[in-house]
Amino acid sequence: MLANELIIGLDSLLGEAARLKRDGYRFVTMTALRLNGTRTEILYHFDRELHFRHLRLTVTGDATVPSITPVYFGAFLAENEIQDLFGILFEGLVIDYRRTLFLETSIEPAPFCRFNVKRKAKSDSPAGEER
Amino acid sequence: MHFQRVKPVRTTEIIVAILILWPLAAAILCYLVRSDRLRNKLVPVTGVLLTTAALLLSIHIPFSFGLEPSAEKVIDVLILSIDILLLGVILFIGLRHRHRLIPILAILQLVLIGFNEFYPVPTPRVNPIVHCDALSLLLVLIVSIVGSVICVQALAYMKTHEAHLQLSASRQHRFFAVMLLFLAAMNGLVLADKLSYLYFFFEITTICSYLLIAHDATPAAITNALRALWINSFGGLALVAAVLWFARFHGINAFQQFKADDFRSAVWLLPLAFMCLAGFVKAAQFPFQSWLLGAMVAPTPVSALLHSSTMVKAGVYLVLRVAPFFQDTFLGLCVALFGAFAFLAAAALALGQRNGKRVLAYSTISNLGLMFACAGFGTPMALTAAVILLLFHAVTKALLFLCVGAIEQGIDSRDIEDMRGLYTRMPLTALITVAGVIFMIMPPFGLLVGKWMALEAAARNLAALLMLALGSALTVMYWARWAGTLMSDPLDGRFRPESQPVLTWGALGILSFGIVALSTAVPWLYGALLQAAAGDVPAYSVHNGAMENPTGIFSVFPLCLAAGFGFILALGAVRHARQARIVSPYMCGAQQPEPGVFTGPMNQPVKSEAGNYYFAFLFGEERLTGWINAGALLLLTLLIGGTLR
Amino acid sequence: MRNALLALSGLLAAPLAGSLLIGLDRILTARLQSRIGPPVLQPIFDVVKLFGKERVVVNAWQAFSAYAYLAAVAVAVVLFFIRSDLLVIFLIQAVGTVFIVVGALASASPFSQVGGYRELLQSLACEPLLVLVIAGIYLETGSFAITAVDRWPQPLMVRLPLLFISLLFVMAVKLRKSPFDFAACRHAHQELVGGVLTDYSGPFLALIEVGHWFETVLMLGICSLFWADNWAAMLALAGAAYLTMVWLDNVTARMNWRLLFGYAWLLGLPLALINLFWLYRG
Amino acid sequence: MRIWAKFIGYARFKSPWLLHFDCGSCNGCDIEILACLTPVYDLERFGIVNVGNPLHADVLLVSGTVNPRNRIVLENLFNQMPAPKVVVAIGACGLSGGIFRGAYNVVGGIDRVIPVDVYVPGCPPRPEAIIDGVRLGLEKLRTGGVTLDSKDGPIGATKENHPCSRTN
Amino acid sequence: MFSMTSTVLRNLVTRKSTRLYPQEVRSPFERVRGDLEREAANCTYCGVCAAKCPSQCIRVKKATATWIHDPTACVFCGTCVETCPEKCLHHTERPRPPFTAKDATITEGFKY
Amino acid sequence: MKVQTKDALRLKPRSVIPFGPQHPVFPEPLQLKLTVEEEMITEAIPVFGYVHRGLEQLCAQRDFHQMVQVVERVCGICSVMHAMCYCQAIEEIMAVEVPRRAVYLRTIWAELHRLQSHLLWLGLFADSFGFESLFMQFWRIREKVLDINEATAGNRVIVSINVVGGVRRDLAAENVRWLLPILEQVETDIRRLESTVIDDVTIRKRTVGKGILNGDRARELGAVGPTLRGSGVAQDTRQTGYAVYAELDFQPVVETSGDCYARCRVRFYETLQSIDLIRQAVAGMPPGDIAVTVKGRPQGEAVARVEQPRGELFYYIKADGSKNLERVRIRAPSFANMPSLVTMLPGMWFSDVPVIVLSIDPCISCTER
Repeated sequence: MLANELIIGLDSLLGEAARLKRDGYRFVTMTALRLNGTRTEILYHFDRELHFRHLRLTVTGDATVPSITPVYFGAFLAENEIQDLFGILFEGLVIDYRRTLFLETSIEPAPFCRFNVKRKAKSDSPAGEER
Repeated sequence: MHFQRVKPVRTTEIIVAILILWPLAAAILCYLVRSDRLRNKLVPVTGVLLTTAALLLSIHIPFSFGLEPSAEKVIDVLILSIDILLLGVILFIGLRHRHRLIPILAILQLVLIGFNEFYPVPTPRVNPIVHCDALSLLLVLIVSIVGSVICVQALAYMKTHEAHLQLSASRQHRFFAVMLLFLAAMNGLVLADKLSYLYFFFEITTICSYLLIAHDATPAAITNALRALWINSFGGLALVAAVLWFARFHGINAFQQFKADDFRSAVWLLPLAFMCLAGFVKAAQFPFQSWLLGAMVAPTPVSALLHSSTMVKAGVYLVLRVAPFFQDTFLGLCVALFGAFAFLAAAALALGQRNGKRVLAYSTISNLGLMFACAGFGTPMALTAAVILLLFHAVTKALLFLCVGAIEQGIDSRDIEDMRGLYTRMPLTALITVAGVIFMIMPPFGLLVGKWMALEAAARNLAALLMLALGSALTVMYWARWAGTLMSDPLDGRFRPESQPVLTWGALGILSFGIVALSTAVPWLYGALLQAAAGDVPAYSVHNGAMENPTGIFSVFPLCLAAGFGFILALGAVRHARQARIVSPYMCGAQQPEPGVFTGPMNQPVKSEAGNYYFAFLFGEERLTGWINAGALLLLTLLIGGTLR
Repeated sequence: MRNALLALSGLLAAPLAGSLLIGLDRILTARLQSRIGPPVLQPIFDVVKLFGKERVVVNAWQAFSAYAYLAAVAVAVVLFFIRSDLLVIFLIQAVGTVFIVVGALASASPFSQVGGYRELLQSLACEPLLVLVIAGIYLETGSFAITAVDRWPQPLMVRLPLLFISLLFVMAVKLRKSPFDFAACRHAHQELVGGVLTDYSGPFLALIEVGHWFETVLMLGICSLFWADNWAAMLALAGAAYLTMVWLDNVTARMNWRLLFGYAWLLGLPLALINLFWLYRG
Repeated sequence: MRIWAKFIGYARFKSPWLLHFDCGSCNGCDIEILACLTPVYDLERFGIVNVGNPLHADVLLVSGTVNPRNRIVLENLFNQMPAPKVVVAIGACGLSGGIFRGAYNVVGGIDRVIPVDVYVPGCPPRPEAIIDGVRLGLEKLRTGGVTLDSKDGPIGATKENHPCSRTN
Repeated sequence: MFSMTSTVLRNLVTRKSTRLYPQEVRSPFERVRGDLEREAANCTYCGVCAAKCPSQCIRVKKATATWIHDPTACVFCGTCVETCPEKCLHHTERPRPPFTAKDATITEGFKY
Repeated sequence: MKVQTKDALRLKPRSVIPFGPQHPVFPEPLQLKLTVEEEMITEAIPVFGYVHRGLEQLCAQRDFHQMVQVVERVCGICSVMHAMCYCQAIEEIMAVEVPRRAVYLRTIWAELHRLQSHLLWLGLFADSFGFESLFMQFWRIREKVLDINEATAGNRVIVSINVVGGVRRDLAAENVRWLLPILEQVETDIRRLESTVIDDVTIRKRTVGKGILNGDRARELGAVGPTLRGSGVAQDTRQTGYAVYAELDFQPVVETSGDCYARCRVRFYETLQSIDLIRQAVAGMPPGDIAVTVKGRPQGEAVARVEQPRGELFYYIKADGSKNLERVRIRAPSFANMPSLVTMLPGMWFSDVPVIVLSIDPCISCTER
């Protein structure tokens, strides 16, 4: 219940991001937080002329979230970080570290997980540097 | 060293006959009897015989002899008809391959020769027809010894080569026949005093090179062979023009009749310039370098024999032979500048090369350029430098070519990048190659003695000096880069012997040992042979193993001693270091147990690589060749036009 | 006999003088940075310590290169002390450079390798300059032998001032001083870590360090030839040249090799050529 | 020979070359280490140079909580250093993990990975303390009793060479 | 060009800024957070310091009247000093000196 | 990420260089896997995780007061800002009114930290292009700032001065009197180096035109702080007027060329700006309490941001009414500047890598936490 917040769904995420970019918003960062049960909230923070705008997305279980890196390249670190720490996978990451950005694969499960998600191997999708 | 003809003529005649006719006979035998066993014996026997003969020759110099007039006439006719036959063959080759230039050049030569025959001018009878002074002897020694070593090694090489090509029928008989024929022609070329004979042998080497380059009969081989043929035919044309000019306008048809005082006007200097031009073509100087580069498609012994250690030396020989006559003329200055320019330009091109054989080819051009520059300076010091370079370049380059041949057969590549860490795969060959590189660029080895003399001789010519200084620096760069590449890779310090044919080891051993021995013996060699080869005026005095004159001093013996001592010390250090703990090279702490691998993104192992620098943006062939050819053409125009003043 | 004595004294005095000089250099540098700095004998401590360290090698042939480098520069210095041929001295010190490069390339570490190439580029940039300097001395004195310089009645500086500036370029490179310390740097805070020296360790590094002392003395020796009237003038000139180097080290940023080529070939080379042109004309 | 050995020992004391590795620290310790090299503290007075290369270094200064990714780097660097060498752990994180003990990506303490000779407490330790720590390490280097030999292969945090079991 | 020259030359002639640390020790500033000390006499083993310590490097057992402080984990932040109800904790002016081995009683006391 | 420059020339074999994790130009472990062709970078892939400690998750183990000390140690160079930002967020959730004097004190320490951080950076930057004596000069000046820290807050680097609800120490009047002349000295010293940093030929050769990032691109990549301001975007979080910045007079320092030189200029002039701000804050500091006692437990969520020396620092905090916070999310400025770095490197020379990397003043411990 932050000021200037918009609740969005998985399908409207990319459109909303593109619109914000058109409006001249700068990507600040993303915050993931684990809610009760298997729900995870992802907050996207944007800024224009020092005023925030937030998008709030709630995902369930081990859903895959579309990556906003094609729109905001700068988001790649934040998305990779969430992949690492929350076990949520992003689809279409421009640079995908495949959950090795911060953590060794030996750390299992994802540290912010309150339940066990399987570390899904993203072996079928090519890694970032091949693209 | 002024012996008049007091020695029994007969011995020298026999030796000369052996030097020219024996390899000819062996070549014919080789071609006719297609037996491996015979060839495997014949070639070494020829080598031993040639070596012995050449060494025997050294106790008889200088000498010259002629023939009975009747015999000479017979030989004249014989040679003329073979000349025409050869030109006919060239014409035929040109027509068959629908080449535009070759027939024209052949016909032009035929026309010139025919014109001379139909409208003969009376010329004084030539006697002698063979003259052997120290310079000729030096060339004979190089051809006979280095050439033989290469031919013998080729026995081993060609076996692998043909196995590699998977030929249905062996073509080695032809190959060795031409190789031996070439040795005969080279010996003839440097011993002949009569200009028409010189031209005859010159043409044979042209044909030989065509045959050898085209040996593998691949499309690339044919193209490059044709290129060699037309460019060398151009040289032949220049030579025949010069020979006929001398004969018709000055009544001169042998080197012995040249007198230094005559060469002061255009009518004398122009044919001399043509002769130099022929030499430049044969030595693949810019802008004629493309045939030498193309010749690298041939089997490596061909490259070694024809295109770097011996055949191109024919061009240098020709220019050195006439060098005393253009001393202190504008022509001499032009030759010096032209040579220095080639030295610099070829070194620059070599820097931009990652094909090992092309590096060798450019290095050859570069060194020949340096010799021409020395010939152009014409001072006793410079001429001494030229002959020393001539000798050591031949031996060293033969060694390097054989090494590259062995490497190529070992790793199937000529790319320097692929030779990275060759030491781990072919340790001994790699070490010998590195040694070869060291012989090329480091004192106290002979080549550097030569370069030292050349630099000291060039110091009076600002433009040449600048080019030589820049060229030397570039030379060091491309050689050191290669040597370092060969040794690079993490090692566990173990030496794994590799297998090579005994002939290869023998050839490499003889050549390396030869360079070391000759380098140590430079002061002695200088007294015995090189000084005489460089002219009448001694440029250096030798005492305590040092070459000395008012300009400078090179203490060869002490430096060789120091080098030997340092070598043994350093080798001991290597043996000692092998006992030390081997650690990974510095990889910022990210190394993995496997050598040369570090942990990269996503915890994946990444092989660390290091590529050489080639500066294609600056030294690439595509970028430089045009400019260099233009510059060389300019200098050539200046050279020929300058004689007309 | 005299030569042998001179050679021996060169072999012993040069490293000593080189080490002291570098010790003084480090103190002076520290003072210029408002620090106290190490003791004068610090380079000697460093080398002795390195000799006492465990032998750790990356590639056994690096040991060969280290010894060869040391031998080459030592021989060059000996030749200098027995007043031999300048061009020979130049060629022999170039051997040292080549062995440094080969040793650097022999390691698989990319830092060492890149350092090796940069070292080559450095020598490519400054060796022609050195040749021209030596040629200038020859044109003035008529001989490449240093004995001729000793006998020459007037200081070379009078007629070769621009060549001396070119020589300073070469010195900055050979002494590995900023702005041209990109192949191997004594402070190591650079992208190449230790550059060509990255993978040498312990005793082998010590050898190279000793070699560097020799090289320093050699370069200053060549420098001193420009005022070879008497010992005091030679020492003063060499000292002034070295002070210039220390000063330059402390007031410039590190260049890269492109800029080195720019300076050496567009500034140093024309300067040398202009000076040589005088000599030809004069 | 004994004089030479003594001289070498003295030279070791007079010429320690540093390698500093940040093993996951917050920068505080690293900056204080760097500050030691700058004019106000001037470690070069003691002949100390920051060489930044394990193959040249005598003293390894480590700061930071170790994590699974950089512990391999730390082991690599330690193994690359030629003996004799001293390891100085700097700061609370390097000593035990400090305030970050309990975080999921903290191994905690340099001595769990490589043997440590000197511990410098503080968060971050001030430069004086770092100088004291290095000099204490050098004292150990001179009198022996440090990791003199690394020929026995890679050193991990095995029981035998764990400093807690080795000393006391 | 070389405008650094004036600075380096000034450095050469002015006093060096180096503090000759082991020989001369600068007098510390007031209220510097050096080593942590406890006056055992006043301590009531209430455990407030242990509870408040962000680094959790203090163990207090009232029963056995033990107070263990782990200097290897202490961040010298001063929270315990400020919160101690008896004011029996204080910072010295000097930092804790380096040591060569961890104290066994402390390592036993803190198993982490 | 693979930003290819031109077509690879046939004659350019590539080199693959592990630049880090332990590398003398990086005080902190970061790896760049560089692909280089004749010293020109064609690809740069950063590798993180060498400093990741996972301290956002420590909020489950430490209470929200103790977390101040934890977040201070996210980064040892800008610890004050981290604590300040954290406290601001908590104070917003708990609706705590912080005394004015405390806010002023926070500002003063924050600016002192910015000053020392920029001086530190200027030194490291000088070192990155091998200007050792300049490095020494800046660090020598920095020591004076650290002396102020030590005298006023009790520690040199991590001053541990913020608590939820205020600050822990007051700035005594005699300290203020003592502080201002030192700042005067610092300013003189910095100004003395101005001609070197700004005009020296060799420095300009190494920095002008290196790592160019234009304004639009910088905004698109989410760059913040001097990296953004060096590209001509006049955006400074202090303009939002947190703490007492609304009452202080300042304009963001902006350069337009977007290269390393511009970023260097921005930071250099920001040191002078910081000194000015400290003077203003000291002059305007009202008397009063320095902290209020915070009772109760936070519940709710808040975002806060402050301008760190490297740029905008962002905190998101969610509290569920227990002693421990539910989520602390820290987005340090270096995290936001990394994408810019990745795109700046290709096409540059290998020797420029340290210069370019340092030009964004990367703080890896901030980035990875």
